[in-house]
Amino acid sequence: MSLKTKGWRELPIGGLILEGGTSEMYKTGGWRSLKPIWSEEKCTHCLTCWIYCPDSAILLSDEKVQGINYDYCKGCGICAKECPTKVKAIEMVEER
Amino acid sequence: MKELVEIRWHGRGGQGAKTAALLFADAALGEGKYVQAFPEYGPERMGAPVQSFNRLSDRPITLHCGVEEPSVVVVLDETLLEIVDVVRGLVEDGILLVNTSEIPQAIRRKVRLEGRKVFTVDASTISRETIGQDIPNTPMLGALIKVTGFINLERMLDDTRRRLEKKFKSKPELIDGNINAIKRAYQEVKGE
Amino acid sequence: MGKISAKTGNEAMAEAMRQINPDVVAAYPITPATEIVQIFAGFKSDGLVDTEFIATESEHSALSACIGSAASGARTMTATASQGLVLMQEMLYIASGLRLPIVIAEVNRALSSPINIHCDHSDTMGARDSGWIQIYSENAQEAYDNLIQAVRIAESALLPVMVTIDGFIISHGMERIEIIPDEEVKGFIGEYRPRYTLLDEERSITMGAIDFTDYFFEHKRQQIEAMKEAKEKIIEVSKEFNSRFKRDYGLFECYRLEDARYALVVLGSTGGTVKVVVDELREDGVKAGLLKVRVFRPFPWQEIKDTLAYIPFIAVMDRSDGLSSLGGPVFQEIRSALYDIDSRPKVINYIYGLGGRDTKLHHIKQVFQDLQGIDRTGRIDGLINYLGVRE
Amino acid sequence: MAVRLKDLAKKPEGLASGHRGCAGCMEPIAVRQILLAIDNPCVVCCTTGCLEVVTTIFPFTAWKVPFIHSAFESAAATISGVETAYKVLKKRGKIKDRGTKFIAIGGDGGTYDIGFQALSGAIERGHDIVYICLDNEAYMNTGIQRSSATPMGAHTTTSPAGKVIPGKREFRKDLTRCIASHNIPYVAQAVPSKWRDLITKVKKAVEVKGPAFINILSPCRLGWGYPPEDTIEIGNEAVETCFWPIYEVEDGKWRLTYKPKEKKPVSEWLKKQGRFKHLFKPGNESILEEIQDHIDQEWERLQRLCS
Repeated sequence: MSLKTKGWRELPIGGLILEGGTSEMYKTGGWRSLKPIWSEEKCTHCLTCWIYCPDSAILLSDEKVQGINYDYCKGCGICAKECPTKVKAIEMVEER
Repeated sequence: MKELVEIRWHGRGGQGAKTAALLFADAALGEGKYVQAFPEYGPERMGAPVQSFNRLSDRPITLHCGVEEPSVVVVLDETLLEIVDVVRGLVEDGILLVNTSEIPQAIRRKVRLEGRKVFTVDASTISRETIGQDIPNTPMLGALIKVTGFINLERMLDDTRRRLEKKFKSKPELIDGNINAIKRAYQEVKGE
Repeated sequence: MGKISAKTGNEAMAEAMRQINPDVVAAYPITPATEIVQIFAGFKSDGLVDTEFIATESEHSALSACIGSAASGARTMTATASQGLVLMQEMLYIASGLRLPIVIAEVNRALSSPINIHCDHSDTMGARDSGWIQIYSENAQEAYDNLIQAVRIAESALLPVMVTIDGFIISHGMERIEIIPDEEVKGFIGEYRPRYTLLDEERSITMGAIDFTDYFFEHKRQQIEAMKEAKEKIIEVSKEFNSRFKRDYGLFECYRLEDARYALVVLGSTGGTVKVVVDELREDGVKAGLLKVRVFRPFPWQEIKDTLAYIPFIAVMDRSDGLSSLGGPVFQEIRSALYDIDSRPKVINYIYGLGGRDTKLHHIKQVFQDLQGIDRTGRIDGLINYLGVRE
Repeated sequence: MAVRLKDLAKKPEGLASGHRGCAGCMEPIAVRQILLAIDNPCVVCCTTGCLEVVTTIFPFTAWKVPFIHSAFESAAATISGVETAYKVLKKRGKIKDRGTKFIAIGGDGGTYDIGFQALSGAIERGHDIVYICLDNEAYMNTGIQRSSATPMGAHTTTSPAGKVIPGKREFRKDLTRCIASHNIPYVAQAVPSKWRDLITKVKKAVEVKGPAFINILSPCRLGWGYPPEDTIEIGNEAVETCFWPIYEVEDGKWRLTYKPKEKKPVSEWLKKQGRFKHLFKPGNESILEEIQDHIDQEWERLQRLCS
């Protein structure tokens, strides 16, 4: 669905949203004040950050972490905090 | 039959005044009449005086108000005669039919009724002897069709049997009892 | 020609539901609509319908379950009355907002307090702005016919419909009615093909999303339009019903109205009583007539205006009072519909029959006499009148 | 077979990015885990509340599964209608049997309080549904008002800690035990910080025939008053202090699914949360004791039930 606001004649009836996952058109990355920086070298791909991310913003490929999707990451810092103590592959830094 | 006949039934909660009105309407329907049957709903429980009503006509009935001036009043329980004004609004050429072992003249005196016609039938005794318990509404139907002539007896018996067959699937003896009750009341009703 | 039988209004509604054999019925018993639910549960127990019946723990949940069911593409019905409809109120708006074609068999009963189980129209009048189509029935036959038509109307307008009967007077009164053969009812209502459903394999839809200020008005505007368009759909369905079953229904019924000088406007069972009075008055040379509103939502204001425009003296009968200090809701809407006419009729209001108070022939005669009095004197003494109440 | 993250990571996400939940909110974490646990098609119904609002702001929906929201108190009734429709449409040959699962999700407001009756009714009727409560212990959507799930002593906007009243005076309702009393096939308590436990429970819940209920503690950084990155830690400590024991009741059999090695004092958990900070002022020691006593009693009782 286009982001352009439509008139009443063009909208689906009953307030329905006719396809799933349209929220991906809405970027929440701008909410961030702290930014997670992921280190490929340190990461052991345990996926702890992925299972705890509230915004599905941990990028995966073949069940391996590829980085952070900054379009959606709100900078909550859970990933950095929950990354195992011995690994610490994610660090939070100030957004510039 | 007059253009519109209105009947008022008096009974006590649990005696079947409502069922009698429904059965009568159903039987009249079989005669090709337009019918209404409706009870009066109050807070009453078993034993309290209750009323129900019928309307019959050869033409569609659109009236949906209460019955004020019945052409026929049927009393299922004679003890009501002392506590309810059963003849209220009964029209000049109307009929009063009472379940009692007394004769019509005695009932006329009791309700101080002038003119009109009074009929009596001992429906409770008939009911006890045919059905095995005091449920006077079915025998009263037999008496009613005799005194009004609105409905054919055989048709009435057929309809009653059909209705009761649904209700008393497991107790067929009750069906025959009810049929006999109607027949006896039809024969035994007395008038003056 | 269908089968003639004697049925109470509740039995007639339940019979229609048996023939419709909806996918889902979710309901909670309440006097005087209990029998509808009870009889239908009996049909289910005897295998006469293969509907899924959900006996919920409240009316609120009954309509909530209906919403879930209808949203899943199932043909869905329920029955209720009075406090039950009020408890459903929140969900009424949600059902219509989601454009779900649910049908309610509604038995009109007064609202507490004081508690009262008898007929008046307070319950459905309180729901008149909930986005449901409202169809009022005069008698058991109309209730039966209306309920069958309601399924088609709901599914073509994609709006929910409530069909009402007067509590006890019709719901518990037995009358002669003609029952259409099962197969013909089935043929008339046809298969339901939902446009959107939660069980769609192809796409995952979201129903009941939140609108902020940027979309809510547009969605309501759509719903307003759907209600306006529903009028034509109701007429279409009624026409087809008439062509198949020879019973003619419109948005309202005109009884001896064409040359009338005095008209009553009424909903529900009292319409029949008024007809008797109209006939009597006509015999005495009084030009009396009746407009019986069948469809109150959408309100057929244009058609009513065109019909009543030439009748100089009109009394609108309301079986509920809006407690607004300006009489009943039917009065206000009828009067408003007539406002644009240059030589507009005189319109007065009668509140009648609250809590089941019997409305007798002499009450109706009194109303016509009052209209004749206004005709004679040119003066309206009482704009809002109360019929049959002890002063 | 044990649940492994590597396997879960192969599955498509049921909840999309771009929803408007607070940074660090536990609810989307819970929902992601719930949807990852379900292998069949499913329909989700939500009560009114934070989750519904942040995931379905028109024209955006975060749900990649069919979703319906009707009203605050009616998710259990609504999903029972969906489940019934599925059953009958299948029976009448109008839809295929795809093994669809029916999930209702409510907050503590919509579950413990206003929706309690509808929930009790729906599970008594035996619908094949899973009802999940995301319990964040107050009405967060409307601005942190107390619910019957709010713990004793907590400050909320309708049980404020003031000069004479130190926050909520009553202990929380033990909803999980109430629901277990309905004798339905599966009841559990879980927390998303113990993801393997939660996912295992959801898998069991969808597999049982008939109603299942899972009460999931869902820490709310805004309403509870802690930094967003602490969400998982706060969830875990609720379990370690036995404030929120995680257990299941399977066909009437109670079982602890995790037992802390050493029960931590509840004050360690309370002091990390702004909503309890007034309890640590001088004079309120007795309230802390009362809270600890209550937890101890409840923990004893639960252990007896599970033994």
